[in-house]
Amino acid sequence: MAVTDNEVKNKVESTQKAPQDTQNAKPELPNTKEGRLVKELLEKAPYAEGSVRREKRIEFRVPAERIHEFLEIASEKFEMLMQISVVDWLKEGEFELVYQLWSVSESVHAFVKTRISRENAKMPTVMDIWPVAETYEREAHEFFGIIFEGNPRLGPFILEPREYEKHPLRKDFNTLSYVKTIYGEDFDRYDESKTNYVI
Amino acid sequence: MNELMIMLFAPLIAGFIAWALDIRGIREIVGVIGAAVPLGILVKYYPTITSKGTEGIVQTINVGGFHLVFQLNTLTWYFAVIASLVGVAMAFGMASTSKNSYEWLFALMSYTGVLGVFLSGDFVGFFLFWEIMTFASFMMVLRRNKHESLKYFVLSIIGAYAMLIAIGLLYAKTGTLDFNTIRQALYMDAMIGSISRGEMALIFGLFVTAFGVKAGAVPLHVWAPGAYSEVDQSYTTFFSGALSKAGAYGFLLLYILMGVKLVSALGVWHNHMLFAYIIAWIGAITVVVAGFLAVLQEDIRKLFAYSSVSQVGYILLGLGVGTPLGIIGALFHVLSHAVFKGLFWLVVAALILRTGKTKFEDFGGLAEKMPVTFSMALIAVLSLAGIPPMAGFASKWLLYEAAINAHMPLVAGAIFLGSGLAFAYVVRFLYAVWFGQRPSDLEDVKEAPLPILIGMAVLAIPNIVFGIAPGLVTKYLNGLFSEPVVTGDYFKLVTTNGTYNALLVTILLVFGLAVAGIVFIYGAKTRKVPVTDTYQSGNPVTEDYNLSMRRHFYRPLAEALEFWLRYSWDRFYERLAGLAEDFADTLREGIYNGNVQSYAWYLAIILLILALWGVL
Amino acid sequence: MGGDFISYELKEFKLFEPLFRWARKKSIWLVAFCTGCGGIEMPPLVTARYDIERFGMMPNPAPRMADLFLITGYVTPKTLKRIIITYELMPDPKYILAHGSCPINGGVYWDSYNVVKQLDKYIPIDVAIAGCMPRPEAVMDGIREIMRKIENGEADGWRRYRENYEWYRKNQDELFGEGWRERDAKRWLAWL
Amino acid sequence: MFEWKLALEAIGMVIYATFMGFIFMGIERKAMARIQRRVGPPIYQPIIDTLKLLGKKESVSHGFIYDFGPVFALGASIAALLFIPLANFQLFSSNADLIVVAYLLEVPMLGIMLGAMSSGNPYSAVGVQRGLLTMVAMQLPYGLALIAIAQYWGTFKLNSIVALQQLHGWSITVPALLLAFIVFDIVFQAMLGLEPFDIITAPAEISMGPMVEYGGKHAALLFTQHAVQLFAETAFFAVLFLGGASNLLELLIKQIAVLFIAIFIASIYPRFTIDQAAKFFWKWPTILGIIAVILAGW
Amino acid sequence: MSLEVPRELREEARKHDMYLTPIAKDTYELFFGPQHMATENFSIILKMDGNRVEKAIVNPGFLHRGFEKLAEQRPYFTNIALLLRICVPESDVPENIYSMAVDEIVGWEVPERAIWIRTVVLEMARVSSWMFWIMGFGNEIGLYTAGQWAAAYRERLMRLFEELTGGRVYHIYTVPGGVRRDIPGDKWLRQLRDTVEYIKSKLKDFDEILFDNYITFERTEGVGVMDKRFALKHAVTGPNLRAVGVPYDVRKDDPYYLYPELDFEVPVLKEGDSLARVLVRRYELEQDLYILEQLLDMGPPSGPYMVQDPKLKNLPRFKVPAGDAYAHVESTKGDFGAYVVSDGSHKPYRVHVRGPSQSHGVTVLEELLKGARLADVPVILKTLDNCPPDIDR
Repeated sequence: MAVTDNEVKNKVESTQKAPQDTQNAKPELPNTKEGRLVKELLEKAPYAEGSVRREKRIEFRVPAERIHEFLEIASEKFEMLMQISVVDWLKEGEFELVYQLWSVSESVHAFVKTRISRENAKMPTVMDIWPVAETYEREAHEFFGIIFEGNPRLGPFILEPREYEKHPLRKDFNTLSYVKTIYGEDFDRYDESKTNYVI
Repeated sequence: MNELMIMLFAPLIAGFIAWALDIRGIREIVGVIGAAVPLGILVKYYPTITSKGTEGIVQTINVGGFHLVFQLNTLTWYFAVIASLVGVAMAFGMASTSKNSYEWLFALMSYTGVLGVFLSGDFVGFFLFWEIMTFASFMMVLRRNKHESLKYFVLSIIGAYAMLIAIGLLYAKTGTLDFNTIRQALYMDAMIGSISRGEMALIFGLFVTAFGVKAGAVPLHVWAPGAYSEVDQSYTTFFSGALSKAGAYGFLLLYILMGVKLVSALGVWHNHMLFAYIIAWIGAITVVVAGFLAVLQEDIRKLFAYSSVSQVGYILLGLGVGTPLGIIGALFHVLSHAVFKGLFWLVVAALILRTGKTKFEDFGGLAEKMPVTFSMALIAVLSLAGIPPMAGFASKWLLYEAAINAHMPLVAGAIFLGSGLAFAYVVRFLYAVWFGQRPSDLEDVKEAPLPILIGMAVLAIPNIVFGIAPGLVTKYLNGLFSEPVVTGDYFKLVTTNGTYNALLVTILLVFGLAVAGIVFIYGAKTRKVPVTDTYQSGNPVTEDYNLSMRRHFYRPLAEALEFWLRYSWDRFYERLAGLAEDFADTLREGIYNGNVQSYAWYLAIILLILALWGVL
Repeated sequence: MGGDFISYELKEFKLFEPLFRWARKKSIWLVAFCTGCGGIEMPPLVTARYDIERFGMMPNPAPRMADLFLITGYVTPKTLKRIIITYELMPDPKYILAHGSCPINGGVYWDSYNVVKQLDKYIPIDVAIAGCMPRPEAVMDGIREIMRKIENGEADGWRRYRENYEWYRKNQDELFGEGWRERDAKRWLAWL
Repeated sequence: MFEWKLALEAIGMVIYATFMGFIFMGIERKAMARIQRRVGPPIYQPIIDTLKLLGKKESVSHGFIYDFGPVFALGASIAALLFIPLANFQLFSSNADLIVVAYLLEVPMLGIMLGAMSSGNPYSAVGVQRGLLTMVAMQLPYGLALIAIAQYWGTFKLNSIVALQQLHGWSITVPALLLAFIVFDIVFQAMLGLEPFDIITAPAEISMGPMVEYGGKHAALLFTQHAVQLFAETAFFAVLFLGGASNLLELLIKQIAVLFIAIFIASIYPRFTIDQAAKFFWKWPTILGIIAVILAGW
Repeated sequence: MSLEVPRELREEARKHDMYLTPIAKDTYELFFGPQHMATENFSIILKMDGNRVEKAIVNPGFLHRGFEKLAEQRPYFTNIALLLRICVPESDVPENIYSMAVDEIVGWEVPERAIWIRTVVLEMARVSSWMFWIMGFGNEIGLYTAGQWAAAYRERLMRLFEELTGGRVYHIYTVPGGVRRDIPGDKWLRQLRDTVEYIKSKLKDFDEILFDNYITFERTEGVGVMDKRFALKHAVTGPNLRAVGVPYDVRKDDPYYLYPELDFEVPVLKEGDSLARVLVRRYELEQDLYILEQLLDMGPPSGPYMVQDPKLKNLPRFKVPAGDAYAHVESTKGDFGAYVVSDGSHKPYRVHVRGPSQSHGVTVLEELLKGARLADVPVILKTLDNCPPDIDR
């Protein structure tokens, strides 16, 4: 048995609120592991906003043009980029990109959120920081049409070229009408009169 | 001039005529006729040889005070007929592939050289023709590639000097150069023992070096791959099919001339004659090493070059076994190797003629374009891989029997490994050249021209005939020994404890094929589909993709042999040459430093030494 | 494929046809291609609990030797291309067993933009099993049905495909666009 | 002149061997299934499979050699079979010896490879590569085992080997030949294409390798060939090491015993890669083989 | 066969800014999958040189159904029946992450009994998934016996799942706020304990023929080696990360359900090759059986198995307050996470699932395959435990 002794202790720490720090620009940060992490990062990147959501969850809001800079700083603490989630806020006309980071050393999950315009959406790639971002960015590009500048492999990845052109996960892509044009009208469960169908 | 002399010099004269005339069309006809004359005369002599037996016909000519003895007996006729058979095929091949008269001249000159080597009855003629042969083949290599020809030249020179010294020693000890006299002298000497063990070992070593170079035995084989591939491939038919046999003939000569003496001088080791045992192991190592190297080649010519080296290893191995059975096996293999390897080289010549490519990665899918050449290649493959009933199998079978009967199990193991390797490299040749996807630049390849096809047929027929009726050869070879070694009839070989009935194997194979064919015919009709309509894990493909494994076909083997492949004889020699060069350089720089004063000193020192020695 | 494929004459065995029918029924080899989530029920089918090898069935990786194509679940257009190619590689007679609701009408993915709704338009299905996902027992029932059909000569999807090749081809081309094979194949040339 | 009896015997033996070969294949599948705690197919399943493949209404070809390959393979297998003395049927065994039979048993491989190569499929090519390298790798220990046999009994004739064994006891009772037996048994796995040497077909890697393009009647021929080959190889094994047999039943028992050893080994070992297999063959089996031939020579 | 890339392709490639090299003659292309034993509807295009892979291009997407789009069109509870299809071999994982995320947004305290059941279900799913993995790995390296045994043992768990949830593969069992129905009874618990004992007793069989087999070592040792930095940069998680020496396990580092109260180890090996990945999985199987035993010793707490919330009366119109949450659990393939965004309506605004194979099934696979032998391709695929639906969704 070559299993090394497990050094991972249950790192649950109490979330009791620490007395407020008067010097800090953001006084609401608790004096926990999470709070200290946020503080440390905000000192290096004052343009970002940060907050602690709950135990092991912290959140940052970063302007889109400085996202690469911020993630480069964050990558010292957060070793892994778990996912790049894109949320299409149609009414606001914006894409919200959520970089989900995980810190193995600190066991904290961070959301790094940024918003860009839906029209002509462009972002710098973070492949140079985390190579795995290549996959995530390909996927985000494919489903939402965001162009990640510097990623060489943007193009049809999971989808076929035809669907790829449509960027199907955008909110303004109508699945049903697309299905009808592609696969024919003769499927049985769709009722025209129901505008808000429930299965 | 008598017929023997006509036979001997006809190729040379034809070569000169072809060279001098240099008219396209006529030179080919002259060359083919010149090559065919010896075969015709030899065939004419067949009844005489079989009736007269080992004595044969002896003729003497006087050249500038030397009596050159030529003899045509059972053994020399056999070798000569093989050489002339291959020579005829070569001439047909060259009629298609050769572009100038230079090649005709030297190719036919080496033909004469080889015949002379086989027919010579004394060492003067032997050495003379040996050098003609070497010179002519060297000139052939020189024309294409200087580096390779240099390698060939250096090794040949080493061999020639070794032979010259050995002949000199023999002459000093026996006082004669005639084979028969030497043989009797050494036979007598085996009782008396006037030639010491050391001297005999030296002579043996020198001869082994000389003949080993020509036969291409490991570790003296390094010239062969380069030289075989850097000449007109039709000529390689002869180069590998007949010229390398001169080496094998030399080894056989060792037995005939000094076998008894060698045994008495060098002794026996575990019931094996020591000198023969050494030859056997040289053969076994050649078979295996060259076989592995052949498998790993990426060039069609290199593959067959190494294969030739490996196959000559079989012959040495058979000779080394030393029993009559072994010698018969080896001699049979001389024939079968000449015919199948000659055939291979003609196929290669046709391929290079039609495509202009030599690397495996440039070939593919030619079976549809050159069907006749392909079927010839298939015959050669079956024969080389030792598939019964082909000539290649009959000879290999004799070698197995001989090695195992002589209690040389590890040597026999080498044959097993070697034949597996042979199987592997010929199939690789088949795959890369004839099957698979055809590169687009080979779309307009045509069938090989008629003369070279005739040449192929000349060699393909013996492959099948001697395969089905191996008794034809063994019956003839039995004549070498006082009592028959391999009994049986024309189709059946019987040794002391093994049998092989080639005809029956053929019949049963045909029976099996018939049974399988009936099943096949009963099944559904076949629809021919292109290579893009095959299993590609369900993906659509087009001809734009490369679907044939052309390069590094046997890469796993190279990986398994990684450790051994780090060592190479070729690199070793090159390093040795480099060292010698460096050493000479330092000597030159140190001594010839351009200083007159130091030259004066050298002179003084030399004079002093001479004075001390008592010359002055 | 194409004209050559349609005009090709099939062999009719006169004397031994009943024997061959019996053999076809008793020896059904599956194409090893899990097209959808139903592929997860294949291992139980071939292992100890259900063991369809009792009926002489076994998965075979090579489509040229296979008889039965198990469409295990939903089919995306990208997979359907591969299914068609693999199906056309299989020698006649060949059968298709559609597994689960999705190949019939899209199942839970009825409104998905990337799932083929009615598989029967693109390749001929012999037997369809409903359910999501069908239990191994249901699959075995489907297999028994196809065995019965084979024995009676009713499993003629391959013949339908051959006879109505133009129609199937038209539907396929409608879905994927003309010349999809070449286009799809050439996609990778730039990357390699 | 024409020996009717011999001809009839030969035809009968081919039919018997094909049938029993199929049954052996069935036993193989059934026994594997039992080890895997399954019921398994009926024992005659391979016959049904072959019939079905033959009954395919369409077959695909890639040219003449593609058709010729399987035919040649089956023909060579049948030829090899007829040279092995099977129990009290000597057939043609007096006309060929150990070496010839050993060679003939390898010829079918060439046929399969020829056909596979001509299909031009890259998977087939990898299969051909693996097949030939397996053959190269196993050739040395295989040869050594055969040499040990020939050395010890002092003859190449299979019927003499059988006779000598019946006189002096089976080969495996001799220490030297016991080693040869072990070597041969390892090689046997590779000859039958079973784990750990089923590198040639390797379904999970190269989807049946050389067989990937075969279908319909071509595959039926190859199945038949495999059956004949299986019968011939097990018989060859029994003749060489287990003292032959005096009647077909005895031979059958010995063949099945041989088969079961192979099945048991196959079901508990994974597959080597091809270079590992080569290294393996050139290590232990070769060393054992060398010891065997040296011992046998004394 | 042309050597040049066609002009139109060249143009198209330039449009997408792709790397372009002409097809070389000396290498050949091998399409590996989807119709292949080693890949489950997943394709790799291999550029081979002899038997070595020179370049690998992963081509996923055969299983893409647009779950994330479909989930936006269905109510919260209906989505359970949909999202669980993301990970077929252990379908409880997507159910759980989705439910956890919704629980967090709504702010429900899930009852203790439901938590216990969810933990048991997750662990059972893990064990059954390990069995499935053993089968896959055994088949890949040619040891069919081990695979057949493992699949047979998995059937015992399947039977228990059936009794608990009514479904064999897709359970649709864990729902936001609890579980769909209660444990059938004590008999079920006894059967579960028997099954755990049984599988535990069979572990040594697997050790003998698979994990402790000389040839398995030969096949996996030094194949597909990752180092720690590489693995972290490529966000490799789960057993693959633990095989390079990083003791990251969601159950320890971001504990959920009953895991803080359970005693178990996280096996870690340092080598980072396929053998390490195989052995880590084997130790984890042992740990999971141990966890199940502990859970059974603990016994199910009494109480309801579902939150008592009046809003649940009208399930289809059940509205979730606006907000977002990320939840993840440790699956056998790695860190499986879901990011759920709600805009306050009765359908989720966005569900984004992070399959573990997304990170180790594309770029990592392409990197590890470079220079591998063809025979190593299935081994690397299977030791990474690549699950195509994770990537495609």
